[in-house]
Amino acid sequence: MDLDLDPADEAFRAQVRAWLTEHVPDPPLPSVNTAAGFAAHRDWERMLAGAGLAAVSWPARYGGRDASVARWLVFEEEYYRAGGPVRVGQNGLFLLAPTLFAHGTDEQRDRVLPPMATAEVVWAQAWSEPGAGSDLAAIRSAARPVDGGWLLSGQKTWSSRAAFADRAFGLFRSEGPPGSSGGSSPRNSTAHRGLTYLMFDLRAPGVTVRPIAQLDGEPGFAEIFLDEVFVPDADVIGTPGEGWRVAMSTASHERGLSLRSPGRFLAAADRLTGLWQRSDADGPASGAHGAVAARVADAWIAARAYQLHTFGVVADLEAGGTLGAESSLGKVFWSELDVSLCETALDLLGPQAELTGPERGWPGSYLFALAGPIYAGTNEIQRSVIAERLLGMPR
Amino acid sequence: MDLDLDPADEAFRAQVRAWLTEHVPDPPLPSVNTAAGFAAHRDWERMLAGAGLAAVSWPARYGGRDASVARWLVFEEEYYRAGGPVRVGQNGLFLLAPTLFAHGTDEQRDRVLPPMATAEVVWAQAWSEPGAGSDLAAIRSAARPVDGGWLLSGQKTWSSRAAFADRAFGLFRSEGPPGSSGGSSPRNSTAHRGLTYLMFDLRAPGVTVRPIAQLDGEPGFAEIFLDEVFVPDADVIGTPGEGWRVAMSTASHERGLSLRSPGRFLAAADRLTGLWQRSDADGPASGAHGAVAARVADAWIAARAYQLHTFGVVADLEAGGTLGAESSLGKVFWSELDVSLCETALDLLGPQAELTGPERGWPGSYLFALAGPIYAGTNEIQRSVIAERLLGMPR
Amino acid sequence: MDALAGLTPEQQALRESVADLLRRHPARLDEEAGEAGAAEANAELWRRLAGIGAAGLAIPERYGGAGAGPVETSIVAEELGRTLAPVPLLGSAVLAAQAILGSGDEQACQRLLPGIASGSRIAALAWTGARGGWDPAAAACHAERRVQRDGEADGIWTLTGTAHYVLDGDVADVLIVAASLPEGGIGLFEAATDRPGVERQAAAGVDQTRRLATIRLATGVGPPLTGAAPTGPAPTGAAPTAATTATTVGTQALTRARDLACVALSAEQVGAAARALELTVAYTKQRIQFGRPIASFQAVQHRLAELHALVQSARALAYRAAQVAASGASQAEVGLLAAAAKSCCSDVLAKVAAEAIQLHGAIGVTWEYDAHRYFKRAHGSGQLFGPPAAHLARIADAVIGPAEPLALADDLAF
Amino acid sequence: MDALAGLTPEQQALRESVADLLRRHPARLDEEAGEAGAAEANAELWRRLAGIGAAGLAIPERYGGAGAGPVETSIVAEELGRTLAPVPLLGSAVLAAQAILGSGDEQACQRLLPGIASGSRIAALAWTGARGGWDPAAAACHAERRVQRDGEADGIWTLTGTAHYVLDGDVADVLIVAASLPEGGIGLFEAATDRPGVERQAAAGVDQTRRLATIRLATGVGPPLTGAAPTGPAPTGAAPTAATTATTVGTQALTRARDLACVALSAEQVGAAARALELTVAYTKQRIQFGRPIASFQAVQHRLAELHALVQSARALAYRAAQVAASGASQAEVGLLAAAAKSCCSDVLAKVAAEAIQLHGAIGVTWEYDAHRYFKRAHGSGQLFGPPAAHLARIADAVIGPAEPLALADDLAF
Repeated sequence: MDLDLDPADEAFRAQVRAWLTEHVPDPPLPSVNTAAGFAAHRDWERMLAGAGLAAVSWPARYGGRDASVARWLVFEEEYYRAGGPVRVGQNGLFLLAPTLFAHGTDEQRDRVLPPMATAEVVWAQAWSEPGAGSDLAAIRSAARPVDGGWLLSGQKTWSSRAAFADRAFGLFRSEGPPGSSGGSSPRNSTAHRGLTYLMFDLRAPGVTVRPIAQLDGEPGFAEIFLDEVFVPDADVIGTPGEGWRVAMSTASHERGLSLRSPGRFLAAADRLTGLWQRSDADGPASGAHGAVAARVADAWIAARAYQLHTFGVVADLEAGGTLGAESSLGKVFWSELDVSLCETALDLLGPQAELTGPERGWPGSYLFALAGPIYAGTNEIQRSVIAERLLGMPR
Repeated sequence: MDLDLDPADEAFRAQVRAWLTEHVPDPPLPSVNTAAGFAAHRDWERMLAGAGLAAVSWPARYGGRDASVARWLVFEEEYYRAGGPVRVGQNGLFLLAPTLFAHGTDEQRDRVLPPMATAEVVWAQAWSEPGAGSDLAAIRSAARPVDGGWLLSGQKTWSSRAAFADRAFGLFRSEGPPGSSGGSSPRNSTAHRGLTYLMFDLRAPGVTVRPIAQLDGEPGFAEIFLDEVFVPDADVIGTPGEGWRVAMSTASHERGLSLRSPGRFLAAADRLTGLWQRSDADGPASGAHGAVAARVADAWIAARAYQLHTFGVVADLEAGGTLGAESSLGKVFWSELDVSLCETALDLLGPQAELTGPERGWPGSYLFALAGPIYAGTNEIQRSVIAERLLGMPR
Repeated sequence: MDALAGLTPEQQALRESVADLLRRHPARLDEEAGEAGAAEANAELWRRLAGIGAAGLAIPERYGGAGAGPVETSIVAEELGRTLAPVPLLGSAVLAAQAILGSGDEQACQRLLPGIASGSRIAALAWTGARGGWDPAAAACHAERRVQRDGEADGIWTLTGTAHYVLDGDVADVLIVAASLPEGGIGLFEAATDRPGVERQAAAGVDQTRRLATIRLATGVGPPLTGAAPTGPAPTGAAPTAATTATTVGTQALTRARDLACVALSAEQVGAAARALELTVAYTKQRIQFGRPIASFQAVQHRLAELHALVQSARALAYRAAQVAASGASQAEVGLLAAAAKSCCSDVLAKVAAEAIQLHGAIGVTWEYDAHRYFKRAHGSGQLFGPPAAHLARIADAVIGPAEPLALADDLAF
Repeated sequence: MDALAGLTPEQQALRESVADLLRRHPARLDEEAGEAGAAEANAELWRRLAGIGAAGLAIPERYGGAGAGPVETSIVAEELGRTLAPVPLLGSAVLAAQAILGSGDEQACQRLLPGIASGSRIAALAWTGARGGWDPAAAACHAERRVQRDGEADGIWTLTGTAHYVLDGDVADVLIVAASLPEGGIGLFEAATDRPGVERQAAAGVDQTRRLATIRLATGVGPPLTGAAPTGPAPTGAAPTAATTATTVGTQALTRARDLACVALSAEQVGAAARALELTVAYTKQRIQFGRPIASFQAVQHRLAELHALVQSARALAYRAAQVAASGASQAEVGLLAAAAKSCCSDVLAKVAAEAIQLHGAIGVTWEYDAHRYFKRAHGSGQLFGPPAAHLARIADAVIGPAEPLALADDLAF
C-alpha cells in the first residue's frame, strides 16, 4: 500500500532507513521534559543535522536538502517507523520556520534557520494566555513600540518546551484593546487587528519562566512572564499589527501536516496490530475478541486513509495550491484516530493496562490523546472552520 | 427483573394478559393509515373500552378504572408484549386527555372524554405549521374572536391521523404577530404569548384535509387548511392567550411517558433477542457475531434501564411531583435506544434485510426511528432543555 | 478535488462528460414504483452512457471496450452514485464482465463482451445464496454432467439451485451462473435466459434504485467457461480436463470480479455520500427554526463538518483502491484495498445517510425529498458483497494474522 | 433524586451523614504520590466512616455489623465514588467480608467479621491472576495438603501462586486466599500476612486512588473455610469431607462476593460519573472563550446533556441491582443485574470521564484539576471484576442463549 514514489524517492527512503537503523538510540533517550533529557535530545538533533536529516525540505543553504514535500513525508514515515526520539526542535522546525519562509526577511532566515536546524537554538511557542486559549483575539500581552524596537509585557501560558528552550515566538498586542472574536466564530477579522508577531529571548532581562507540572510530573509546559522585555525591530515577522494573518499560516501547518504526519499513525497502527497479535484470545473479554480484531483492522484502514488524504493535500501543494481549511479536516481526523487507537489498545490489554503506572503506556497515551486537541485549537473550532469555509454554512 | 408490584397489581397484570391473549387480532389488523384499517382499529378500541382497558388510569366516570400510574405501566407492558394494535386514539388519549385533566372544565371532560375512550370520536393533533415545527412561537394560524366563539384560519401540517380522524386540537394565534423564540432557545416566554388552545371539528365547513403520502405510500400525516372555521367558546381549553402554557403540559406527556412507554422497548428488546437466537452464526459477518451478542445484551440492559428510569419518574409523580424537564431525558434516551435496536437488528440480518421490501421490517423501522425525534421536538431541542434546566447552563 | 485524488485531465474530462449527461438526462428514480415510462427512460439513459463509452470502460479494446481501467470505472460509478441512477454499470459492466474476462475463455469473451461494452446487452452474474456471503469458493447453484441412458455424459450440464441478490438479474440478456462442480471448485456457466427452468423474479429490496433479482435454476447448459486465467499460473500436475481447469478458474474469476466490483461500489458510495451531504447542507441552510436557519446552529454545523471529514477520507481510500487495481498489483493486494475501501465507504455512507434523515426530520420520510433514497442505498450497498464486518474480518486475517497468547503473567510477576 | 430511586428516609439520612463526614474530613487523593500524612489521614477517614457504621453495613448484627444490606452499601459507595476517597469499603467491607460470609464458616465469621465491621481490621481477598477474569471457578493460587515424612497429611495446607489486583492487599490485616484444590474446585483459606512466604507489593496502577497489590504466596495455612453455604442446597452424594464441601462452597462464596462487589462498584461509578459531570459543567460555566462561557456553546451543552441522561439511567440500574440483591432474589438473578449494572455504569463513567478531559483541555492533564483522577478511576474500575464486554457476554449467555442457525434460505426462495 505504499504510495507511488519514483525510484529516487525510494533510494532516499532506503538511505534514511539505514541511517536511522544505525543511529536511533536504544534504550530510548530520557524524557525531553527533564534537563538531562532535553540536553540529550539536543545532541540527537545535532546528529540528525550532521546527516542532513534535520529539515530535509529546507533549502540547502539553511541546512536542508531541498526535498519535495512527498520526500519529507517519506522521511517522517521512516522516522516514526524507527521510533526516533521526540523532535525537541519541533516548534521551530514546524511552526516558526514555515512562517519565516512565508513572511520573514532574508536576514531573518539567514540568522535564525541554521542554528535552528542544528538545535543550537531551541524554540518554544508562546501562543496561549490565561483567558486566550484557542481565541487569539483575546490576547492581552502587549508590545509597546520604543526606539529601535518593542517592550513586551504580559503573561503567556501552556508554552511547550519553554522550561528548557532558548527563544520563543508569539503574538503580542501592539494596538487597540484586547477583544474577542465574538459569537461562536473564531475568525472575526476586525477583532484580530493590532497583533504583532515577535521572536524573543527566553533569557533576556525581564523574562521569568515557570514550569507547569503535568501529570507525569514533568514540565511539558511552562508559563512565561514578561516585564518590559526589549526586542529589536529585526525580530518582528511581517508587518506590525498584521501578526494574526502571519500566524494563521503557521497554524495551518501545525494543524494539518506538520506535527502529526501520517507516519505517526501508520507506526501507531502497527504497534496496535502487534499488541493484538500478542493479546489473549482467552482473556476476560474473549467474547469480544472478534470485535476487537475488526477495530484493529479499522485502525489500519484509518491510518492509511489519513496518509492518502495527506498525500492528496501534498500533491495539491506541490501543484501550487495553498493550505487552507483542508488542514482542519486533517486535524479532526487525526485527533479522533489517536483517541480510537488508544481505546482499542486498552480494550485489548484489559486489566493488565492497570499495571503500567498512572501516566505511562497506553492509558497515559489515551489521557494525553484526549487532551490532545488543545495543541492546535480544539476540534470544536476545527469543525466550525469546516462548516463555514468548506460547507458554506452561516456563522 | 420485574419491578416491585403488590399482589393486586400482579392480579391486574394477569387479568390484562389473559384478555389480550384472547382478543389481540391475529393476523394483525390492516394499516391504520388506510380507510379500512382505520375503521378496524376504531372497532378494536371499542372492544378495549368495553373491557375497561382503553384508559385504565382515567376516573371510572369517563370510562377508566382509576388505576395508578404504575398499573397503567403494567397495562402498557402487557399491551406491547402481546403485540396489540396501534392505538388509533392515542392523540386523544395521551395528549388531549391529560390537558383536559389539567386545564379543562368539568363540562369539557364530561363531553369529550367518554366518546374518546370508546373511539366514537378519534382525535388528530394539529401542532406543526409550515415554518413552525418544533418552534411553536412561530405559529401563524389565527383564531379571531367573534360573537360566541372564534374563527380559525391558516394551515397546519404533519397532523397525525388527520386523514381519517373526526376532530383535532392545536394552538392558534389569538393576539399579536407570529414571533420566534429567537436564538438557540426554544423557551423565550414572551414570544409564546397570544396563543390559544382550541379543539375543532375536522368536518366543519371551511376545513380541508389533504393527506401527505409517506414512504410506505400511506397517509400517516395530513395537512389541514382552515378558512374561517367557527369554533364555540366552549372548545377553548384554559385561558385564551395562554395556550402555550397549556400545551407544555401536553408536550411533557408526549415526550416522556405516554407515547413511548417502557413496555414498547422491553418488547422490542425481546424481539431483537429472538432474532439473535435465530440468526446465523456462520453468516457473512460471523467474525462479529460475538460483538453483536454484546450489543443485544446492551439493548436488553438499556430497555430495562429506561423502564427503571420511568418507574422512578412515576414514583415521583405519585408522590405529588410534576413532570418537568425530566421528560426530556426520557425522550433523548428512547429515541437513541430505538435507533440502536434497529441498527443491531440490521447487522444481524445482513443482506436478508434487503429482501423485506422498501419500508417494512427492520429497515423501515430504522428509517422511521431516525425520523422519529420529530414527533416531540427534535432531540437537539431536548438536549438544550436538559442543559439549561437540569444542568443550569446559560442560554 | 480530482487533482487531490491524482486524476489526470482526461479522467477529469470523463467525469465532466458523465456528470453533464446525467444533468441533461436525469435518471428516473421511480422505476420500481412502476411509474409509466421510468424503466424505458433509464434504459435510454444507459444507452446514452454507453454511447460515451461508460459501459465498456474496463473491457479491453479487442472485445469492443475502451481498454481503460478501474479508476475510470470509479469515476463513472461515483457520478452514478451521486444521482442514484438505476443503470447496470455495477452488475453488467463490472461484475459480470469481469467474471467473464477472468474466466479467460477467449470464445466467451469474444461472443459476450462486445455487446456488454456497447450497452446493447446487459449481463448478470448469479452467485450467492439467501445468506449472502459472496465467497469466491462457494456458490448457491450446483452443476452436474447430464448422463444419457447409456451412461455416457453428453456434454450438457444441469444447473440447479436458487441464486439471490443477482444484480440486474431480471432484465439481463446474458446470464452467467457460478455453480459448484461435482469434482469440487466452482465453474462459471452461461445460461440462456428464455428457457424453461430459468425463473427470474425481481426482489422487492429496500433500495428501489438498485435492481436485484432472485433466480431459480433447473436447466441444461453447455460446459463451464474455461481458458487460461489472465493472472496466476495454470494449475500444475496432471493435464487438466475442461472441468478441473474450470474449478480453479471459477474461484479466481469470482475473486477478481468481487474485488473490482467492491472498488467500483466504494466509489459509488462516496458519490452517494457526498451528494447526500450536499443536499443536507442545502436543506439546513433553507430550513428556519427559532428565527434562523438550522445551518447556523453550532450542533448542526459540527455534525456536518464531521461527516465532511469522513467523506473526504473515504474518497481518498476509494480512489487509492482503484489506482492499485489499475496498477497491476497482486490479487491479494487489490483484495485488501478493495475490502478496506468497501468497509470504510459503507460505514461513511451509512453515517451520512442516517444523519441526513435525522436533519431532514419529517420530510425525510416523504417522497418529496430524496433523503430516504440515499438512506436505502446506504443500507443496500452496505450489504452488497458483504457487510463491513465481513471485510474487516478479511483484512484482519490478511494483515493482522491470528492472535497468539500473550505471556504477560510471568512478566508481571515481581 | 433519592426518592426517584425508591430510597427510604433512613437511607437518605445515611447518605447525608456520609456526605457530611466526607465534606468535613475530605479524603487525601495524593496518598499514592507519597505525600506526607496522606495515608494516615485516609486511615483516619476510614475509622470515622466505620464509626458511623459504614464498614459493617452488610455484615449481620451477630457478627458486629449493622445488618443492613446492598442498598445501604451502594449509598455509601456512591458517596465515596463522588470524592474518589481511597478507603477499603469495596475490598474489605464488601468483597472480602462477603467471601467470608459466603463460606458459611461460622468460626471464621465470628473470628474475622467483627474486626472488619468495626473498621479496626482491613481484609483482602487474593483471587485472580495477571490476566484478570475473576472467574468464581478458578484462582491464581493452588493449594496442596502438606504431607509428613510418614506420608500422612498433617492438616496443614501449602498455598502457592501469585494473585494480582488484590484490593487493599498491601495493607490488609486479614488475608483470604482463593486457591484451586487438588480434588478440583476452589477453597478459601485464611493466610497470615506476616509470615515468610507471603510477599506483598503495592501495584503502581493507573488509578492512584485505589489500592491494588500483587501477592506472591508460598506458605503454609490451615484448612479451607467450610460450613453450610448460606444459600443453595448442600452437595448430595457421599458424605462430604471438609475439602470436598469446600470445593462447592468456594465457588459459591466467590460468585456471591463478586456479584455484591459489582453492585457496590456500580454505585461507586455512578457517584464518580455524577461528580465528574458536575465538575465539568462548573468548569464550562467559568471558562471563557470568544467572549462567553463555553457552557453557552450549543455543542458543549448537547454533549453534557447527553451525559446527564446517561448518568441518570446508569443510576437507576445501579440501585435496582442493589434492591434486587437486598430482596433475597436468586443468585442467578442477582448476578444478571450485577453484570448489567457493572457493564452500564463502567461505560457511562468512561464516557463522562473522557468528555471531562476533552472539555477541560490542557488543564485536564495537570494536577490542579481533578478531571484526570476521574478518568483514571473510570479506567481502573472498568477493568476491575472484568471489563464491560465480559459482563455483556455473561448476560448474553444467561438471557439470550446460544444462537441457532436461521433457516431463512428456504423461506426466501420463491
